[in-house]
Amino acid sequence: MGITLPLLILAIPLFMFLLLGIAGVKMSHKLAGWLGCLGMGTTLVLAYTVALTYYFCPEFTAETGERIQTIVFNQTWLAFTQNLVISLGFLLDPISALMLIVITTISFLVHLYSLGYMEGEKGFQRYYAFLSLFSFSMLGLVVATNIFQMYIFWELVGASSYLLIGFYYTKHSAVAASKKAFIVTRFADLGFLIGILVLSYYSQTFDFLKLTTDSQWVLASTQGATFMGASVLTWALVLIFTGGMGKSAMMPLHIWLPDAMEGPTPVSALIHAATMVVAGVFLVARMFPVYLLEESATMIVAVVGAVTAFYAAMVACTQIDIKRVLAFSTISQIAFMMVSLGVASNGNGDVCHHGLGYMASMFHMFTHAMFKALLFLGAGALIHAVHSNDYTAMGGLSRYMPVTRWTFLIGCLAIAGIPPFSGFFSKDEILSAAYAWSPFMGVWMTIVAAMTAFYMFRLYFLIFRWDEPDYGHHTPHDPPLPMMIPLVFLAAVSCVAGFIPFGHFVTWNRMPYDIHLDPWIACSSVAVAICAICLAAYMYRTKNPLPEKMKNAMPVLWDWCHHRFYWDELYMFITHKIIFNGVCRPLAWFDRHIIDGTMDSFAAVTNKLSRVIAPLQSGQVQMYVFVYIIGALLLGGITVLCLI
Amino acid sequence: MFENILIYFVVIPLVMLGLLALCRDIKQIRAVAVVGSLGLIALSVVTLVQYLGMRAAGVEDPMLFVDSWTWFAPLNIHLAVGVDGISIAMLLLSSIIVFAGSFASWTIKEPKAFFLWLILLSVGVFGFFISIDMFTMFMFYEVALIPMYLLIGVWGSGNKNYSAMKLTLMLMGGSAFLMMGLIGIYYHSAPEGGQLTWNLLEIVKNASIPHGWQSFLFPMTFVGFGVLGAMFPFHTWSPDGHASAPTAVSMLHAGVLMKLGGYGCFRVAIYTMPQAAHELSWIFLILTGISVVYGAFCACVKTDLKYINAYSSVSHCGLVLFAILMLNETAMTGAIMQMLSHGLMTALFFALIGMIYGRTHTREITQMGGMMQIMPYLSVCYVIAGMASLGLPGLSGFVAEMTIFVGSFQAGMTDYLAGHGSLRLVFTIIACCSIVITAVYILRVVGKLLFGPVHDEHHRTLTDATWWERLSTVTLIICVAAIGCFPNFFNNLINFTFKPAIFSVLGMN
Amino acid sequence: MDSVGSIILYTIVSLTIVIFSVLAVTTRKILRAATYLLFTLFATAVVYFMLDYQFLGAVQIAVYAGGILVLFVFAILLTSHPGHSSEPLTSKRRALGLIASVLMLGVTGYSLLARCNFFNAAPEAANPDMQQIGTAILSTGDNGYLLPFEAISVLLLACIIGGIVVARKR
Amino acid sequence: MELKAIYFLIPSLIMFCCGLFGFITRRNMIAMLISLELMLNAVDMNFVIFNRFLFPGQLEGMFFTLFAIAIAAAETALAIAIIINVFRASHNIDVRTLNEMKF
Repeated sequence: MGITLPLLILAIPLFMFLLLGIAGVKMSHKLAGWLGCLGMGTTLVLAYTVALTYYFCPEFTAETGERIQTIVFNQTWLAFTQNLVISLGFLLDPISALMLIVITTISFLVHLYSLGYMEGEKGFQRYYAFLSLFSFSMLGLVVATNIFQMYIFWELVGASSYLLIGFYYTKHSAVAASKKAFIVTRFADLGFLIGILVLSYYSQTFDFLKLTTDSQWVLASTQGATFMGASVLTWALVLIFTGGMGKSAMMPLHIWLPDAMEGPTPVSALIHAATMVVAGVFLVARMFPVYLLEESATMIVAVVGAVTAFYAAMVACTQIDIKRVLAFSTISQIAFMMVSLGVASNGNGDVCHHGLGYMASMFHMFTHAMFKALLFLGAGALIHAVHSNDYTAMGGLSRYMPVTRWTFLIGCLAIAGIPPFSGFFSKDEILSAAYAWSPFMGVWMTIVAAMTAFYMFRLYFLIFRWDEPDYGHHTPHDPPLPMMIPLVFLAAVSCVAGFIPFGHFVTWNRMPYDIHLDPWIACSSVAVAICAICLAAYMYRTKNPLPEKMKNAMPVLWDWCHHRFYWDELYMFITHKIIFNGVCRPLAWFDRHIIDGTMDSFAAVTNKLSRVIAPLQSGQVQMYVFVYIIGALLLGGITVLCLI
Repeated sequence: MFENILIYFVVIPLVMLGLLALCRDIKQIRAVAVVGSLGLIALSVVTLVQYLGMRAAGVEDPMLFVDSWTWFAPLNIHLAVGVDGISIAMLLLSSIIVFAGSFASWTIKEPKAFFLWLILLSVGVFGFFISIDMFTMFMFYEVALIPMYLLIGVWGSGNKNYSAMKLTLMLMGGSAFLMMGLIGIYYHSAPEGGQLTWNLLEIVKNASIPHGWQSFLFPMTFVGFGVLGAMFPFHTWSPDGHASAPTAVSMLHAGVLMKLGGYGCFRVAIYTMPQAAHELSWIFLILTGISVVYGAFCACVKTDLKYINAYSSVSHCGLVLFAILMLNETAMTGAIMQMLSHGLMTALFFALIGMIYGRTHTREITQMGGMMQIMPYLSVCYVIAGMASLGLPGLSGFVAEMTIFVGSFQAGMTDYLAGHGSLRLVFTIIACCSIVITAVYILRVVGKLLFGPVHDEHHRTLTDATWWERLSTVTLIICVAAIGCFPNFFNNLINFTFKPAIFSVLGMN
Repeated sequence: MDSVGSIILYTIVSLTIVIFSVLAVTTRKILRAATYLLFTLFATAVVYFMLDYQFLGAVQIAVYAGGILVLFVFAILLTSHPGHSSEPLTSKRRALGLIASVLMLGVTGYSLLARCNFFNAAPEAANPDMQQIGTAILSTGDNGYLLPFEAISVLLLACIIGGIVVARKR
Repeated sequence: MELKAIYFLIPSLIMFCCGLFGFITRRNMIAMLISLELMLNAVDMNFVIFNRFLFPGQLEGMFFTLFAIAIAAAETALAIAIIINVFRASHNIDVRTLNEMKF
């Protein structure tokens, strides 16, 4: 494959960013919007060409059927030492091709959708510029050939996410949310960075291909070094995973994602549901062969994922802001993917169940991107219609917005794991992998899946419930065409994506592999999901006192769930009370009063001393005479006494 | 004498001084300043090109364009010049900042005197970077420091007399240490009976400073330059000084003068006394490591824009000295990159703060807000500067910091695994933490100053940047982005001649 | 062995010097101080006569007692009211003065009395006559004082001019 | 009894000390000048005494005194001119208050 197409995939969004960022102010909204869509559309076509070529062209398949990892180009960007070199390149392999498709699809749809959603907003051009910047960064991230390139683009997506969350910069909440998102992920990136440093010290390379091909040598290179009881490699991998936890909003670094919903809804769909937040999963998947080396690292991935999944699902059951519910559902679903990666290994440097977890994770990443984007865009349409994020302001919308309603329903069914929608297939693979790893994990994840179905349908029924608030003369209606097309398209994808033979495209060792549905697991999960949906329907479809009763029965639990287990308050306490008031302020005081005070006191002492000495030079001759005489006499007296 | 290209770095500013003295109105003064600084940029680019050409041709000398003219024979003082990649990078940086600074002081009061002092200051700066004779180096160093007093004391704002005095006295205090160190080096610069010399290249070649003396002279010189490099606990001149200084002076001071400190620490202290550097670096590592996080923490609570930026400079310049002390090729390359990067972005910061202050007449972030709606251009520039400062890839801060961290970590791990203690490692990780704290204070300022609703309705009438302000900021932004996007060019430029020097340092390990 | 007369004279003279010196600096009336100074100067002149320097004694009386004292008196009359007493000394000032002068007296007196051998009588010597003095002043050879003489002349001239310039009314 | 050098030196010393005392303690400029004259006179006397007792054949001491008297006269004249001028300007010749020219 020539380098032109891959290069253009990266260059076009970058160019669009620069063009819209610099010249955008002079453009009309329409021109800027269509330019953005055109740029992204071109990228979409190119990315599909590249990805499909990769999947279907025999050139990229070895004799054994293994898909070949290809570095299309790799340009040295910064050479630290002979071995440690940051290159900017384009790595084409099953997961990067998959992500190319996901990113460009969702990004293009969001570009299109925003034409309607953001119409007339101040800073429309800026919005498109940032979208292009994000697309560029995200594409750069997934095609990274080395871990440092990934880190670079990792930071760039963080920054573009910051800019987009803070798009409504006149709102305090948006500014605070963007700041929070950036700082929390920055904190995680610190771990990522140190992890990279540790890993690269031993392996003496940043290169993914070197790291992941026959990665047993990486383990050997650490020479069994340990630190605080864990092997150095575990430390490195866990630290790198910390970066992933930050971006993918795993507990306890998840707090930024719900707040990030302050950004425009299409942005939430693109960044905070479909693409950027799965970067952590992608990172672990990319490093998967290395993670295989350390059982404890994968264990941590799995456990963090499992805990987060459950936690997020619980919280999602009690939120009233529809975007918040979707945000927590995103956290929960990403945690599914994490779990899936974590359970893909049995810890002997080998994978269990043919690496089912890896494939399932990637599969779920794909399907989740589609249906979650659909849900967010649907939510955007609802918000666009009623101008509120709060479900209490909604109701009876199925009458006014049929298209939105049906597409939203498809999304809900997909996420709930009802066949034949896409979520069923991918989630089922994950559950299989979990059961294979440990039955407890399987059951646990099944429960979470049931909760998913419950809260999604709670949301659905609350939004589209029968009683309707007073909309006045401004009745809601289905969104305009640019917003409609993405909804319908994504709904269609969510219906059929499950039938893609995913194992043929993406597996951990890039060997094609046939998916088998385990009937027992499939049946049980579907049954559980249907039960949960029925429960949700019973509780929320019509007016029912049960939710209130349950709330009153378990006030503490409800309160904790509703307040997201007070994580935000805890972080507030740590950052403001401890770090800001307990470290920064005393340090600043120390600097001004102790350090600077010392310096000033040198000056003050000198000054005082001079004021003491200066009056001796009084200008009074008599004083001079006195001092002179005394001095002379002392000298003379000494001379007389001693010498003569 | 005039066939050597380097001498023109001093000649051009001197000619500018002469022309400025003849100027009668503001237009002529501006013309002289702009043409002169453009000339300096052109000169540094020409030097760079010639240098690269000679390197490409395989010249292996540690310094090029070396020349020496006797100045005072009895003490063997020469005007000796010579440059390597580092000096050229610094010359480039200085000329760009002088250029941007000229535009930033477009409407200064009493322009003639102001520019006279400013250009005199740049004589010192350029002279310092081209010198390889310690005495002339020191002389130019002083020439660069003294105008500072007047520039702050006369054109400053706020508590300017105090600040000017404090800055000058503290830096002079540093100079006193430095002078002791330099004279000490001079008296041990030759083996028994040889001709004493101030020339750095010869001193390095002779390598004759006795070990005991090194452990005395190294701290002297390092602290002497370290004061200018804002090393903890000698950094307190920086917040006050910067807060009171006029825009262009802040730019030049933070952008270039503080680099004199880092450059001097490397060129004199470490270059000539590697053994002591290796043995005593731990003391200064602790101090500079503290600088890095301490400055960042302090910046988190300040509400005056210039104070925030000054503390951020303490943090970033601390990183420079920190990396130099790692005695690791990568880290030291990173240190020089950080000097370039910090010079440009902090100059940008100070330029923007000056422009905002010139409009709102306040630097308190609590009294401003929503600037993005009022002056979008300046605000966008501020965001870019902030992003550069917190290390966004594609801008200069990232490459510099990453180079430093990678290098330091390598050095630290090597030390740790060799059983030399974990000090370097621990402080590297502490220094890494600064990227988070930096993000905190930068975003805090950006959030409060630029975003949010407009705080003061009177500010709504303010205008956005004028053309000269745009020119000044755009120049700096382009440079910041250039380093951030094409770091390997600078990396190679610095690294190329760095290697022999570093090898000599590491060779004695 | 000196004559009894000269011893009596010496006693009177030295007592005059001591008493009037003390009085000159302790009296609070300035005009009296000038008068006491006059007596001291006269006594000094007598000492010069006793030591056979008649010319010097004459100069002392003419210039000091006659010239300078008159100047003093004029100045005093010009600048202070007659009968006006200066304010009494503060104890601090007196203490300073006493410390300095007593210390001076002690150190110098001790070294004179205990350490220096000045207890010989005056050797016989002729009184230098006027011719000798005049020749010495105006000669340039050994023991010639023409140069200082001229210098003093110039100095005096400068003083005259200076006095006029300083004191002249503007 | 013989009149020895010390007998003349002691009164001269006392005169000097008085002059010193007066110079330090008096505030009136003329009084200070008077004290100064006392000291000068004591010194003159010493020159003469030493000349007479130690080097009787020579005239150095005498000439020194002679010139010193001349200089003293000149100096007094000038000083008094200044004092009068100061008095004219400020109606005061107290040294404590005459510090306008100090700074």
